[in-house]
Amino acid sequence: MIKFNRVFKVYEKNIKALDDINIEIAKGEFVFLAGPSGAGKSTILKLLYREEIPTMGTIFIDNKEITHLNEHKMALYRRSMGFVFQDFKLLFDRTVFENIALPLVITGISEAYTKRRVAEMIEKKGLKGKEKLNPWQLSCGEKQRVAIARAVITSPPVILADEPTGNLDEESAWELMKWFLELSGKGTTIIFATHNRNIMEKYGKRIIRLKEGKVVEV
Amino acid sequence: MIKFNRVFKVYEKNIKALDDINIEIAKGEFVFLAGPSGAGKSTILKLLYREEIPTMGTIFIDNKEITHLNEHKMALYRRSMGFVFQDFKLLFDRTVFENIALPLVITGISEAYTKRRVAEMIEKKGLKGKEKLNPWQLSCGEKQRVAIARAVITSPPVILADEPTGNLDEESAWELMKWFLELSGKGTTIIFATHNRNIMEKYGKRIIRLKEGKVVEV
Amino acid sequence: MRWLKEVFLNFKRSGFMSMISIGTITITIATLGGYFIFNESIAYFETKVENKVEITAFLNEGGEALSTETLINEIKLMPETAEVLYFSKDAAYAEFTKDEESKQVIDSLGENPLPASIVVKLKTYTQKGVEDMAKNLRAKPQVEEVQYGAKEVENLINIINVIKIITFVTGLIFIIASVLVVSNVINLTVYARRQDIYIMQLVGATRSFIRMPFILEGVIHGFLGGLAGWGVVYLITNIMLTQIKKETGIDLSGFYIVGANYFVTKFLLAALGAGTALGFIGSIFSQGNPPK
Amino acid sequence: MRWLKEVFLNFKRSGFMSMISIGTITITIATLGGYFIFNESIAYFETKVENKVEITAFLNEGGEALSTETLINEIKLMPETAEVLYFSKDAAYAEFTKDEESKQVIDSLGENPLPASIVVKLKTYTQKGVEDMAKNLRAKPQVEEVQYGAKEVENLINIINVIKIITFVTGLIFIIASVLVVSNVINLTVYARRQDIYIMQLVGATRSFIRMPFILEGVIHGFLGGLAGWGVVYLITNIMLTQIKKETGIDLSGFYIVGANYFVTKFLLAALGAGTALGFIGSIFSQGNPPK
Ligand SMILES: Nc1ncnc2c1ncn2[C@@H]1O[C@H](COP(=O)(O)OP(=O)(O)OP(=O)(O)O)[C@@H](O)[C@H]1O
Ligand SMILES: Nc1ncnc2c1ncn2[C@@H]1O[C@H](COP(=O)(O)OP(=O)(O)OP(=O)(O)O)[C@@H](O)[C@H]1O
Ligand SMILES: [Mg+2]
Ligand SMILES: [Mg+2]
Repeated sequence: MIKFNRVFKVYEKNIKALDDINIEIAKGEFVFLAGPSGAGKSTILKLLYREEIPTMGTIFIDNKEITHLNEHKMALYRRSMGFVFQDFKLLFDRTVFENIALPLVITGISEAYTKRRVAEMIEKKGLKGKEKLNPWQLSCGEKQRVAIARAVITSPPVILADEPTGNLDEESAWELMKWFLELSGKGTTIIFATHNRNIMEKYGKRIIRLKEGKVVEV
Repeated sequence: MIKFNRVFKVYEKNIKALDDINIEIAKGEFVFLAGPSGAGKSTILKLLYREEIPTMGTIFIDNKEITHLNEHKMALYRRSMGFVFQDFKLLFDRTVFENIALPLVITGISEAYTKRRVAEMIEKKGLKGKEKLNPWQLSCGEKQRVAIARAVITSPPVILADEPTGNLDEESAWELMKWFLELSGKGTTIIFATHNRNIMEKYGKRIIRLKEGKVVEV
Repeated sequence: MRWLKEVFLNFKRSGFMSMISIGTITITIATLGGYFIFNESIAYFETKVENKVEITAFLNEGGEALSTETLINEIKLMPETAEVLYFSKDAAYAEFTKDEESKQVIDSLGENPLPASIVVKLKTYTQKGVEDMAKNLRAKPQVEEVQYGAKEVENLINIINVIKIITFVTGLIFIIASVLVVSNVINLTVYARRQDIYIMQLVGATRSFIRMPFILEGVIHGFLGGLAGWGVVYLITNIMLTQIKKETGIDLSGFYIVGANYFVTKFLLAALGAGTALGFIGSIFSQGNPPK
Repeated sequence: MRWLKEVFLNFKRSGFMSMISIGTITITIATLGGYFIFNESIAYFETKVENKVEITAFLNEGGEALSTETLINEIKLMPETAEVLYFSKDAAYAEFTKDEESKQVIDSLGENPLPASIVVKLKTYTQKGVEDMAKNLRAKPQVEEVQYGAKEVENLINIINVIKIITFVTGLIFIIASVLVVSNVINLTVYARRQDIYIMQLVGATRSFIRMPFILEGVIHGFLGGLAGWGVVYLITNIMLTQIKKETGIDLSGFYIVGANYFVTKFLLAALGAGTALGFIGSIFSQGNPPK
């Protein structure tokens, strides 16, 4: 279970990104995070991922507070989540294969398993033939698919996706949704930030709507 | 007038991105470039911008061939266009103000004019209050707006926009379209690559549809 | 295995940076090696000169053998004394009359006018040390007169001491500079890869996973730099030996430092060790986390 | 103006990199400065020693004044000759009889047994040069016997020549190393900003717009590095002078190189000039375009 308790986030230069956020997300839930540009969607995901620390308030994951993890615990904590970054955050001088394999490599999983699993994932995401390219040689949509593949390669219990369809064509976007719903059905918690009204409206899932750092609809 | 004459682009590892492209775009036209991810939309724009060189074929702008420009001429040629890059390509250690001002600075325009013009643009694009932030401190939608502002700050005769609405919320996207149509009305040639069916269908403009590097609809 | 693969990847990805890192260590090791050889040469040259500085005390005519022996023992017991030699009147005569002309002069005097003498060599040579010993000797009742090396030789010794200090300080500066440069180069590598490091941290890599390749890289760069540095010194030494032989006719190839036994075994090992150590220290000193 | 602003921005943005660049030039200038002072000291010390090496030719008894003059002129005309001094029999007598005992010995012989002599000083000193001159002199009919400095002094000169060669080569290596390091540092700066450069090119910046700040940056780094390097040498020199004075009692603060007149004007200007030049050369040598 994920719980935000009176969370504020004020960035440098006094920019208030989140203003008294109180939300609860159950285990296995599929939630959309909506709101206009600059509303604070990415900030909420970053707080959950410990990329940022709240200025005030506490965040609980499974009743554990995550603000005070030390460096090592934080690394382990992050491994329990998959994050599709809005700007992909791929390693630019490694191949597609290496990028997707990264979460397995850092946990020290056997090479044989890694190879098999990554090859499977590449096949599934339609990246066949691009394994050996570097991210800068990919189209934007392909980069996004690599980012998604990397986020789900370890089958984490929680997936945070920040606008994962922004650079996908409609077909690919629907395919991604189908796939995420499948994972959700298997018990994965998914938090999905998006602008895409079509997608949000189609599934009847809970939508947390933000505006100027405040929750306007839960 | 922009003309592609039997243009092929084969990337490293024998990846065929463009396959016999023949298109003509009139001065002042507003054209959509459509097609699924990896179809070659960005590649067409990159060729026009001389970021890439065609493997075969020729590209004419105003009846001038652009493949053989030397370094200096290429720099000047690029100044005649505004490019909204799909991945923004902002200078990460400069402020929003400096990023938007860059095209004016490199042409040596007076500082006073630059200041005034950039301030205007920041106001117009809803970036007020963010002038002094660095791009990494912006939300994705804000970054995209900075990229758009930079592309149009010199009022270039040609604007190339690569998925400029991908990270904008719907409202901002419509606003951008309104603005682009206005520029188009004043004679600016606009080539607009996008996945967004809603946007493409609304305006009744010409759509060049690509698939696997081939033009499937002009 | 994984680490080595990481290091290899780093090499492949940023050969440019690796070259700079290795090059810096090469320069450092070459400098240190050159400094070492230079210093050894000075030390060698110094013993040669120092052996020439002796303090001679001419003894009183008719000094008894017993009191002379007392004097010699007394001097031998002084902490600064390295060696004491005794030359009797006869020995002095034998030395002086080696050339015929002098013999004629002396013989014409009828009797041997040359006094017996003792020669004192000191352990360390400073102007003050020599002067103190001379004063000491002069105060002895057995001593008639004290002579010691010409003023110039003393000056020489002083200058050598100055050079010694200078080279020591220079050497120290170089070692400090090397560590600084190496750790800076690794910092630069970290800096150039800050994006990578940041992303790896985001994906859940632990500190050691991120640091290990940099440290290993530093060590490998150090090893290679040590090897190359040794090679540079080897090359330059050989060129210089040839040049010296051509210019001055002195064949220094037998000098122990440049001999194969020393140069190709001990010195090579030292260069590799020093290079590796520098690489390691540099990488340890470098920050693990890139500046934001 | 724009360029200076760019440079200032670069400083602000990557103080870390700037520090490395400036630091490297500082080390280089300090090294070169130290080398220069060391070399000047050796040169100074060398003249001191060299002045002691003279070749003395004792002339035949009864050689005529005219033929002696011919001999002197002949020797003066040799290209390697620096100076020729003539000592008559009387001069030799005056010199020898300065101490009472010797005067007694000589006077007891009835007539002056000391020969007239000429003393030759050479322009450059090599063992071979000295020996050749001695052989030359020995072949002259006017010359009875030739003597020259003791073997040890010759060895000394040879060793000094070796040191000279070594320091020269070392100096050369350092200059080359400095330019390499500086241009590498600028390359690194370019490398670290490759993304920026690429984006600026995309937006239509010309080559000179992109390169100018890097070159200016190199020059400014060079200037600052030169200043800092001079400061380092100044500091170390002062520390060493104090130390030398404490250890050997020699006060070198009057030595012309370390004097305020030389150190604070000419040497400072040279350091700034050399630093700036290094920065400029380094930035010129660096590639304008980053590696892809
Ligand atoms: N590091 C930062 N420093 C300063 N301000 C920041 C920083 N990161 C985000 N902000 C500001 O916080 C606000 C919320 O940003 P956030 O990225 O959460 O928006 P978002 O809802 O994800 O928008 P988008 O849909 O455009 O991605 C924005 O106004 C942004 O400028
Ligand atoms: N530098 C490169 N090296 C190798 N292949 C490349 C390179 N750039 C693009 N490609 C390949 O060319 C094809 C077309 O890419 P392009 O970026 O033009 O697609 P796109 O239509 O813009 O797709 P998207 O909508 O995802 O941005 C893709 O398959 C891509 O992998
Ligand atoms: Mg966002
Ligand atoms: Mg594209």
